Amino acid sequence: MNLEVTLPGLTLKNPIMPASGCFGFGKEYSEFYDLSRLGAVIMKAATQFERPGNPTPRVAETASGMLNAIGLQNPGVERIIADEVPRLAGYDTSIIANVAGSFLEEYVFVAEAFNEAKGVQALELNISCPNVKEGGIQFGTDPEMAKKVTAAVKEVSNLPVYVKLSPNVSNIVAMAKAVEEAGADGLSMINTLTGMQLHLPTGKPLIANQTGGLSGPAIKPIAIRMIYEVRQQVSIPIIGMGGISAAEDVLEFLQAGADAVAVGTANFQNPFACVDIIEALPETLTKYQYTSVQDVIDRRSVHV
Amino acid sequence: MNLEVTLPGLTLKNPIMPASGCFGFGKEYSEFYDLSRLGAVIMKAATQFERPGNPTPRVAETASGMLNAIGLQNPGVERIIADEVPRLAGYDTSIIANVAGSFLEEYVFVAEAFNEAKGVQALELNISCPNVKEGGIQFGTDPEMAKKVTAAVKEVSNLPVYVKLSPNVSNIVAMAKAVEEAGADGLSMINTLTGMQLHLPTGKPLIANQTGGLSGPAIKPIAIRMIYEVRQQVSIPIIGMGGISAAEDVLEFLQAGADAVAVGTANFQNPFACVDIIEALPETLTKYQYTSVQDVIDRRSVHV
Amino acid sequence: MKKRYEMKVLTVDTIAKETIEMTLYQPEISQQTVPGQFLHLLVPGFTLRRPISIAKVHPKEGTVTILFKIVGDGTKALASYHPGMNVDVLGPSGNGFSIEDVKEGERILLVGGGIGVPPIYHLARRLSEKNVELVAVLGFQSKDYVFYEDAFKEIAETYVVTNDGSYGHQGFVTHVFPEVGKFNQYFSCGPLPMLRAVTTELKDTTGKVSLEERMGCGVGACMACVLPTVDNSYKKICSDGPVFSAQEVIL
Amino acid sequence: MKKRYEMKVLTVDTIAKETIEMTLYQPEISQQTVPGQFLHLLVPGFTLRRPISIAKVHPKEGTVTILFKIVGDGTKALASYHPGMNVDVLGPSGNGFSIEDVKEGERILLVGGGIGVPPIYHLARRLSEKNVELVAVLGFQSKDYVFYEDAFKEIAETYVVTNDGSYGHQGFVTHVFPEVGKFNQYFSCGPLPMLRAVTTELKDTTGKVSLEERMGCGVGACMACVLPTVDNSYKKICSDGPVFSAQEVIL
Ligand SMILES: Cc1cc2nc3c(=O)[nH]c(=O)nc-3n(C[C@H](O)[C@H](O)[C@H](O)COP(=O)(O)OP(=O)(O)OC[C@H]3O[C@@H](n4cnc5c(N)ncnc54)[C@H](O)[C@@H]3O)c2cc1C
Ligand SMILES: Cc1cc2nc3c(=O)[nH]c(=O)nc-3n(C[C@H](O)[C@H](O)[C@H](O)COP(=O)(O)OP(=O)(O)OC[C@H]3O[C@@H](n4cnc5c(N)ncnc54)[C@H](O)[C@@H]3O)c2cc1C
Ligand SMILES: Cc1cc2nc3c(=O)[nH]c(=O)nc-3n(C[C@H](O)[C@H](O)[C@H](O)COP(=O)(O)O)c2cc1C
Ligand SMILES: Cc1cc2nc3c(=O)[nH]c(=O)nc-3n(C[C@H](O)[C@H](O)[C@H](O)COP(=O)(O)O)c2cc1C
Ligand code: FES
Ligand code: FES
Repeated sequence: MNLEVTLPGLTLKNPIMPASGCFGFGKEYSEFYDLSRLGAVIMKAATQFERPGNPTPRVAETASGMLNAIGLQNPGVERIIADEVPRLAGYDTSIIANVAGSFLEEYVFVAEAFNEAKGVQALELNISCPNVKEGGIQFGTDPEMAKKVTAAVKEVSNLPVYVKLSPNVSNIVAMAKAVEEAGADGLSMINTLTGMQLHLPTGKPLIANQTGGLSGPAIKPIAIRMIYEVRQQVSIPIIGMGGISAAEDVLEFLQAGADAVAVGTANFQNPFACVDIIEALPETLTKYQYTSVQDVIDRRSVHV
Repeated sequence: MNLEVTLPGLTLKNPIMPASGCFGFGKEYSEFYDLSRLGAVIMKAATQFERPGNPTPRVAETASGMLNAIGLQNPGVERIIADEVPRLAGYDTSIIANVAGSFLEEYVFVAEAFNEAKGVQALELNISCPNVKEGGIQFGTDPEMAKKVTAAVKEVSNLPVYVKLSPNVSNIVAMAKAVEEAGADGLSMINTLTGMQLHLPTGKPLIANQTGGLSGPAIKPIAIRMIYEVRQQVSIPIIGMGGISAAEDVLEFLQAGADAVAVGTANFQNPFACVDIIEALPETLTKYQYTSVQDVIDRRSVHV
Repeated sequence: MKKRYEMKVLTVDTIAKETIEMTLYQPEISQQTVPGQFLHLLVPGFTLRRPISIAKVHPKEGTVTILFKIVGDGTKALASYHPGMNVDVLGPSGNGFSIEDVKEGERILLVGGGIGVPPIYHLARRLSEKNVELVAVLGFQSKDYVFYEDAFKEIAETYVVTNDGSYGHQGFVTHVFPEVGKFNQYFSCGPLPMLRAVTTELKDTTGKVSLEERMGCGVGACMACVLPTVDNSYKKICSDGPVFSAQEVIL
Repeated sequence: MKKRYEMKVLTVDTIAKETIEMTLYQPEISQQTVPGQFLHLLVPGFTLRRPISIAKVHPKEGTVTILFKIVGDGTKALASYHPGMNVDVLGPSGNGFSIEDVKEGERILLVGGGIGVPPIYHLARRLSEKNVELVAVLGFQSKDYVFYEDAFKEIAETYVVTNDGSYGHQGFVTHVFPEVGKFNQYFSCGPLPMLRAVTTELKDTTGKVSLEERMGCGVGACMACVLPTVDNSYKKICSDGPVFSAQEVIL
């Protein structure tokens, strides 16, 4: 079955990619399977300089989900381009770089740096990381700020830019429209919902950063709703994510309005999650009378 | 162990009450146990006139949660006062009336009607029901609107007013502060998160209303985060809810900043959920070295 | 007061394609139940309970038999249970088929479709204790899905219909109505399209139908499972039903 | 390529208070593992896997023994497994105790605390194959929690310490260090406060410690389980560790 999808700057052999931050730079999972089987790899967030991240504990388990507050630990964009991109470029898969920052200039710096990174085919602009204290969060919840950072990055980048939206907003459609107007080539949604878990013996937040981002199957209904709402009003492509762990979930995201998907938390439970889903996808699509991934996209009803 | 808590207008023998909409008017659950064992009962939403609610399907199951779009089906405030309140008033428990509406005047009408309802001890102002299409949602996501409806209800009501907040907002603290300023006696949080599930064979939303409200353990980390955030900045009491299904959850909500709690979805899985939790609470508090419910409230650290 | 039961699984058998027959031990339920009532089963890992009709009881042995089709993750998990395990159950729930107005000597039509057959079987057994004549029309997708034909034959004149004609008559249950002859009233349970066809076809005959809807609480409190009625109101399937007069509801 | 295994449960025994010993069958893991490595177990119904150290292997029989304490819902569920069931496992994971620089004739101190004892036992068995002298100091909360004392005694001079003095020496593991005499290097695993005390007390001795942190992926990809190092960077417990040189990390 033809699983191919074409998005701005990306022709993917299948619509499945590991989600940013859940797959590092692919090295560890390449010990489980050949990364060439993936539609694409979305790398862990890159910032201008090396970031040590947050104190531990950084994760907690919740009902059908988890909280994380890694805090964008990464070696900085230069070392990512020097050490990680070339290795990933050795696989027959597309590379999407996740761009993060604490202020507008940092996003611009990082985005520009990836212009020189051979093999990187698109940027995912992480304006929504709820764990960055200095300001990242504002970009993600204010349409004007989101517009500004998107426009600034578009200005300097050679690559298609997918803006990753935060679900922690009253009006997701306003955010999507804002970044579309600012020239975004696509959307990536959703990032994590801000949550907290307390450690009962102390009554204090279990995660050192206090709050963490909620991911996993628990958030899938919110992701589906947001993608569905945005798809009615915005025409740029959407990379969908939030709780995907099976081929049926992929179909649901495609039907809701996504054009490709990312798998995050599920990798932790099953390191083969991405390839298991890719393998199961043809049978699942056939079961529901679809002939290809593109067929799902073509036949979904947009009820504007 | 002393489980008593005192809130404006309410002296509860224990902090556990069934959440609005998940317990009808208590009749069905009174066939399982004596409702006098409950701290209070929060009744199903009342509107000015009878409402037929939404078409079916009205519920769907999700990972560690569920979606509902009942659509405020209720017989109207008059019949609730005539038929339901007197029966509930026969139990040794407090009654909280949930007030809903599609426009400001309806909230005011319903709130005023409850002035005459002997036995009703407090109002829960449902400004957040995501299933009301005509406008209810705006009250719940806009601080100015929330202020307005709260002030209007406070103006006419003899009863303490707990405003029930929607989690579908960028800034929950702003909402809480707004209604506190408008004179709310307490907060009730959280209502459901707006979600969606698709029916794979058709690719259309499974719930007839398209979107539904997500409840259950899946949303607990979001509820805890929001209550914790609000507790740092707002001093009126909070009735906490969202995914509570065990005594440990109650402790977590109290530690986060709640002064009493409501149990919703858990009743569906276990009709004895509320009383099972009440029974388990003393042992759980003892395990974590608390001597009473008030002790948890007194000892929680508010880190402003 | 209503209770919550732990019912011990005695047997689990696949009796037709994707169709599981499970016997559970619980004397109280076994003795109290009325045909058409259901059990509300909790499968660990799922938020909501699953409603499954009672297909048969043996009050003396204290057993209750249910039949279910594997359609999703909950029924799949339930199918993997083995004897000796316990199932957490509420029930017997709902209002079943009232058979008080069935008079001696009447000829009764029973129409069951697919996984709607089990409660009709329970009803047939009860009715067979009365002095009435029973005709059963049972519809299935195809031959592989047919079950309980012999059991029905013992107590009723039985017609089996399959959609694809791979067994018995071909077509829909309504297609054999002309062959059935006259009858005084009917009882039916099955998928909605079948019930629509049956009630339309038999609109001038007294009848009772058992209905399905997605449930929240299953006890009548949450208003999830409502059904519009002819008098412009709503009924709750879990507590007012699942059995309704065919004349009363809008399908 | 790394694999995911289904390991069959052979035995499940409560060997001390809240302490379960479980034997699993998986020849590959049994043959490949190094002391200090862990299994990453998936318990159905939970999002994240649980890391549990390997306590013992019998490569000939193809078995792997783990010991765990019931501390929360995941370990509680695991404790309810019975022989014949399968557990979904990743492993052997992490970098274990390297014993290459343990020289013949050395005297080695092993310090285990509570549920940190199992990997130390695995290590002790490996070291006992070398011509070295082993001293084990094992700390437990109280008498009820003591396990593996006899097993250690077979291969090491063994001191048992309980916090409340209900068995063996009273106090902390460090309290018996003066009695232990001289040794060349040490290996330790246990709760963080114990490891802090041990590494402080023995700061001038070469030592290796095994550490714990909450994990996301367990394979080195997510950066959940990091630990600050003396050179101002971070190490990942799941893949760089769980065993580190005591001199290298900041506890
Ligand atoms: C009163 C009543 C009696 C029933 N009796 C039987 C019976 O005897 N045998 C049998 O096989 N089935 C019966 N059903 C249908 C049965 O409840 C569903 O097939 C079952 O709940 C599906 O669960 P699942 O987890 O496999 O499917 P999923 O689709 O994964 O379930 C998801 C959710 O939808 C609900 N759901 C899905 N299909 C139905 C349905 N048809 N009706 C109501 N809720 C549904 C589930 O309960 C669950 O909450 C009955 C339904 C009702 C309302
Ligand atoms: C490398 C390593 C080896 C370990 N070896 C053993 C062993 O041999 N025997 C043993 O009993 N325990 C061991 N532990 C601790 C064990 O992993 C936890 O006790 C267990 O995960 C608790 O799970 P739970 O569901 O019962 O607790 P819960 O508190 O309900 O778990 C909630 C979450 O927190 C995590 N968590 C809780 N406590 C710990 C902890 N101490 N370390 C890491 N994660 C934790 C869980 O994995 C889960 O993700 C080891 C931990 C690590 C990191
Ligand atoms: C441990 C962890 C780390 C993450 N790090 C990042 C990140 O660096 N950048 C980013 O844009 N999203 C990050 N995310 C969010 C995921 O990419 C994804 O949007 C989210 O987890 C929802 O998908 P899931 O439910 O499949 O995990 C992270 C998520 C997790 C669980
Ligand atoms: C079926 C259902 C109906 C509900 N109806 C109402 C309602 O009428 N008014 C209201 O304020 N909240 C209503 N809620 C929200 C609950 O009161 C509660 O805020 C929410 O479900 C979170 O709690 P839980 O996770 O314990 O269910 C409803 C929830 C459910 C599941
Ligand atoms: S399922 Fe709640 S009223 Fe029927
Ligand atoms: S748990 Fe993911 S890096 Fe260690």
